[in-house]
Amino acid sequence: MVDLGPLAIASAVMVAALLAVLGSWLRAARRPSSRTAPERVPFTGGQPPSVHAWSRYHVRYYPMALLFLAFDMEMVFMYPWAVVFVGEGLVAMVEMGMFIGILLLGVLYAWRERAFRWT
Amino acid sequence: MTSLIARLAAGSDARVFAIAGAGSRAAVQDLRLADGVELVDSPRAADVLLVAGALDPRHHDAVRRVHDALPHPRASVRWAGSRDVLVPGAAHVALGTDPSSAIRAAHQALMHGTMPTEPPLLPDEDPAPWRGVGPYGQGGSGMTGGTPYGRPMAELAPDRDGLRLDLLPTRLGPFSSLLPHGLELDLRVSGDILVGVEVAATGLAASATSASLFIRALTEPVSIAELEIGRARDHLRWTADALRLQGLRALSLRALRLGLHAAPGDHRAVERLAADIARTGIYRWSLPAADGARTELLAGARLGPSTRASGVGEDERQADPAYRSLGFAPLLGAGGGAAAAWRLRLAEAVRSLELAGRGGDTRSAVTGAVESPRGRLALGDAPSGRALGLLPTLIEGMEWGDAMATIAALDIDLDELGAVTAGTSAEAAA
Amino acid sequence: MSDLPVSLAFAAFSAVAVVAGIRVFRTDSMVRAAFYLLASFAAVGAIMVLLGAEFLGMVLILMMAGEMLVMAIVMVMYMMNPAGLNPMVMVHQHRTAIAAGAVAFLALAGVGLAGGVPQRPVTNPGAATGDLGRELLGNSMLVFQTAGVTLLGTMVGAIAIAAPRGRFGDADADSQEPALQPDEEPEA
Amino acid sequence: MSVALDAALGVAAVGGMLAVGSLALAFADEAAAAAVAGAPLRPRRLLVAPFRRAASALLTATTTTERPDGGGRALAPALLAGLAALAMSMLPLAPGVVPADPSTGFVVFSAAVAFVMIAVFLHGWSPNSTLPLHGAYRFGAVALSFQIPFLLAMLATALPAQSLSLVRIVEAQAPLWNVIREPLGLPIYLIVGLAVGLWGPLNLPDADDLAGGTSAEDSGLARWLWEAARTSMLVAVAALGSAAFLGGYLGPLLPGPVWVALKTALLLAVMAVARHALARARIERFVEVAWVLLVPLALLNVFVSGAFLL
Repeated sequence: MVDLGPLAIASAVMVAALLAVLGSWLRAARRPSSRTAPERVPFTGGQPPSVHAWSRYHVRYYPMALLFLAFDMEMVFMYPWAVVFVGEGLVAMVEMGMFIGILLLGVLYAWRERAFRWT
Repeated sequence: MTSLIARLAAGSDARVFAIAGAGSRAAVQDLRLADGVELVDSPRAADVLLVAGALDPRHHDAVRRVHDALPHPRASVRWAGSRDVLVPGAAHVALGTDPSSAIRAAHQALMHGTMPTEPPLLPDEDPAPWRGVGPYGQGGSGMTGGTPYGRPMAELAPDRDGLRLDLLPTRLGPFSSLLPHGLELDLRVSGDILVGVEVAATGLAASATSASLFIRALTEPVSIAELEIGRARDHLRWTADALRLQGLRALSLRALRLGLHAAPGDHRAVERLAADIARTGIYRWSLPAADGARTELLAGARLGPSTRASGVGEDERQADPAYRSLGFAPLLGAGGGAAAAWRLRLAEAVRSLELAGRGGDTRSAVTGAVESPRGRLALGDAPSGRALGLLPTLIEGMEWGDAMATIAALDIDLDELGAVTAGTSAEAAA
Repeated sequence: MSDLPVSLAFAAFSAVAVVAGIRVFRTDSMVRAAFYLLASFAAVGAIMVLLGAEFLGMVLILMMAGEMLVMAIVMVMYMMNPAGLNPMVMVHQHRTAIAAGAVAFLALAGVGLAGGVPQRPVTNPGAATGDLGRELLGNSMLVFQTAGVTLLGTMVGAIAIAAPRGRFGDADADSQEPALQPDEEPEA
Repeated sequence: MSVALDAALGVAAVGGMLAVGSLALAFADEAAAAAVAGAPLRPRRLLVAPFRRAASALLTATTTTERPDGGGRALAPALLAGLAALAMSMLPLAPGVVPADPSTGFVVFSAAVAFVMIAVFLHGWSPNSTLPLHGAYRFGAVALSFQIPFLLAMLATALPAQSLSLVRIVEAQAPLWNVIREPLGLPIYLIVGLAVGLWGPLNLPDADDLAGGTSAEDSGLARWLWEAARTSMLVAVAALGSAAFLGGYLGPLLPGPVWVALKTALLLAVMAVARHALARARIERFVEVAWVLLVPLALLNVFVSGAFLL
C-alpha cells in the first residue's frame, strides 16, 4: 500500500488554511455594506461604466498560451527523468537533450514569428 | 477585546482617497509625506475621503459616486477655501492649512465608533430598470440582449487581429489615480490594447486660477533663480508621480521630498537620485520603446522635455537675452520616447538648479511666452492643451500599461491650462 | 493508513468529481464551467493517488491548472455572454444527449462490473516514479522521442495557424471577409 | 489517529511559520523602503503596524460590486492562502522533522504554484470590474510564462537527490549546496518567485498602473485577507527556495530550524530589496524574456549541473 499519510497531512494543512480564510471572508461579507446601487458601481474614477466588464476579452497572448500547452507536456517527462538521471547517466542526458532540443526548436520558431509579442 | 481592536485600529494610518480639485494638486501630493496618512489609489481601500480644491457642479455627481464607493465606516474631509455643501457632514479644513490632523481625527473617531459612518449621497436607483424584466427577472433577454442587472453587455467590433471580439468601453476619470484629476478619457479597450481614445472632459473648475510662477512670468519679469528652482521642483514632483506609477514608491517619496525644498545646492542630490532611478532598470524594461511616428508628433509640439528628448532644440529660454547672458543652452536627448524624456527631465532638474545658483538677481527679459516645465507657455496656449490634443493619437493602439506610462510622461497640468485659457476668455470678454 | 479512511476519501473525491462534472454543464459562466472542470479533474487526480499512482495523480492535478486556465480564457474569448449574465442552456438536443449519456453510462458500468478487476498490487510504490523514468529511457524511448516531434509539430502548427502576426507581416494581409449571401461580392 | 495528531501539529506549525514569515517580510520591506527613501526607520512603530492594519481591516466593511461572481470572490484569497499553507507544510525543519514529506513533494509544490494562477485569475475576474479584469488577464500572461522556468529551476535540485521528495533534496545538499552546484538555479527561481508572489518588479496583476489591479475593488477584511494570502505565498516561495537551494536546515553550530529561519529571512530580504530597487517590468518584455531567455537558461542549468553529477 502506498503511504498516504504525508499527503493527507499536507492536504489537511491546506484545507485548514483555506477554510479559515474562507470563513473569515464570508463572515466579513455578511455584514451589510453597499446597500444602495451607487455604492456597488465598479470604480474607474467616478463615472459609472456603460456596460458590464465581463466581455469577450481579446486575449492577445493566445499564441503563447497555445505554446505553453504543448511545452508544459515536457514537464511530465522530466520529473521521472530527474529521478533516474544519476543512475542512467549519459543515456538519460542524451535522450532528454534530444527531446528538449526538439521542443526548443518550437520556442525558437515562436520567437521568430513574434508569438511572444502582441502590443 | 473589542476595545483593544478599536485602539489598535485607531493607531493605524488613515487611508485616504484624495480628490484633487482645481489648485490643490501639489498640496494633495505633499500629503504623501504626512505622518499617519496614506494616500490610496482606490476608494475601496480608503477610510477617509478628502475632497480638495474647487470643483465645478458638473463634477459633483462624480464626487458623490466616489464617496459612495468608500466602505463603511467612512468619513470625509473637505479641504477648500470656503465651506460648501458638496459633501454634507464633511469636516472643513481651509486650503493652505494642513488637513492631516483632521484626517487622523476623523479616522480615529470612526475606528472608536464615536462618529457615525456617512450615509450614501446618491439615491438608491438602478442604472437601468431590470428587476422583474426578462424570463428570469434578471433584466436581460435572449443571449446577450437587454440590461442584465442594470447594464448592457459589451458589443462585438472588428479588430486589427482579424477577430471580432468585444470592445469594452471604459470611462477613466475624472478622479482616477492614473490620470491628472479632472481629465476624463473615453477608452475603447480590446483585450489589453486601447483601440479607441477620446478626451471626454478636461478641467476642474471654470474659475481656475493659478499662482504658478510660470504664469506670473507671462506678464512680468521674474527672477531666473526663482524660475529655475520652480522648474526643478516641478520636474521632481513629476518624477515622484511617475515613479509611483512604475511601482517604485520609496524612490517616489525621495523624489517628492527633494522636490519640496530643492535649492541650488541640491543638484548633487538630484544627480544621485537620477543615477539611482537609472539603476532600477526602468529605462531598460519598464517604459514603452520609442516609436517613430509618435516621436515625430511630440517633436513638433513644443512640449518641453518630451520634444527635446527627440533632439529638437525647441526652448523659449533661448530667445531670452537674460538666459543667454547666463550661458544657457537647452539640454537635448536623442531618439525620443518615454525613457529619453525621463532622463531629460532629471537632467534638466539638475541643470536648472545649477542655473539658479548662477542666476543671482537676473530677471527674465521676455514675457508673453515662457518655457514652462511642460513646454512653451503663452496666453491662451498652454502645453497641456497641445498635449491633450495629441493624447488620443499617442496612446491609441498601445497596451494599457504603456499607455498609462505615456500619459504620465506628458505631464498634463490642468490648473495651468485652465489659468491660461481662462485668462484669454476674460480678455476676450473685456 | 488503514482502509476505512482511504475508502471514505475515495467516496468523497468521487462525489466531488461527479458533482463538479455535472456543474460544468449546469452553470452559465464560462469561467465557472472551466474551473468546475478543473475541480473535477483534480478530484480524479486525487483518486489516482489513492489508487497508488501518486506521481501520475499529482501530475494530472499540476497539468490541469494550466490547461484549464487556458481553456477559461479561450472560452471567454469566443463565447457569447461568457459570464452568463443572461442565463442559458449549455446542453442541446436533450433527448439525444440523455440517450447517449445513458448508453455510455451503462456500457462503462457494464465493463466495470463484468470485466475482471486486475489484481496486480504494486510491490514497491515508492519506486513507481523511477520505474516510469527507466521505462521512458529504455523500452519506450522511441515513443518518448516521437512525443517530442509531435509536440514540436503542435507548437509550429498552433503558431502558424493562430498567430495574428508573423515575421512576414499581418496574417490577414490582403484577406477579404466572406460574403454573407451566395451571390454577394465579398467585403473589401 | 497519529495522522490526525500530525495534521493538527502541522496546521499549528504552518500557521505560525506563515505568520512569523509575513511579519518578517513586512519588517524587511519597510526597512528596505526606508533605506531607499532616505527616511528614518521607526522599529517600534513598525512592529505594531501589521496588527494595527489588521484591526482596522476588521472594523471596515467589505463592499461588493454590481453583479460579482460571489463564490469566486470568496474563494480566491482562501485558495491562495491554502496553496501557501500546502507548500509550507512540506518544508523540512530539521533532520527527520517535517510536517509532511510526500514522496512526490516536489510535484505537489509545483501544483501549488500552478494553482496560484487560478486563484489570481479568479480574484481579478470575479468583481466584474474593468481594472481587476485587466489584472486577471495580465496574470494569465505572466503565469503561463513563469511556469516552465520555475519548474525547471526547481527540477535541477531533484537530480542529485534522485528523488522528488523535498526532504531528500535537502539531504542531498550535505556535501554541496545547490546554490553552488547550480549557480543559475537560485537567480531564476527568485526572479520567477517574484511573479508567483505578485511582488515588486513582477507584480503586474496588482500593479499601480491598474490602480491596484485585481484588488482594486477589495475593501476591509477581504482586502486584508488577499494581501495576507499574497504575502504568505511569497514567504512559502522563499522558505522552499531556501530548502531547495541553500541547504535548508543544513549548517554548522546552530540547530536546523534556526538555519531554516535565517536562510528564509535572507531570501525575503532579497525580495524586499528587489521591490524597492527594481522597476516593474513591461508585461510583453517579461513574457519574451521568460520564454526566450529564462527557459533556455533553466534548461542549461539542468543539463550542466547534471553533467557534473555523472
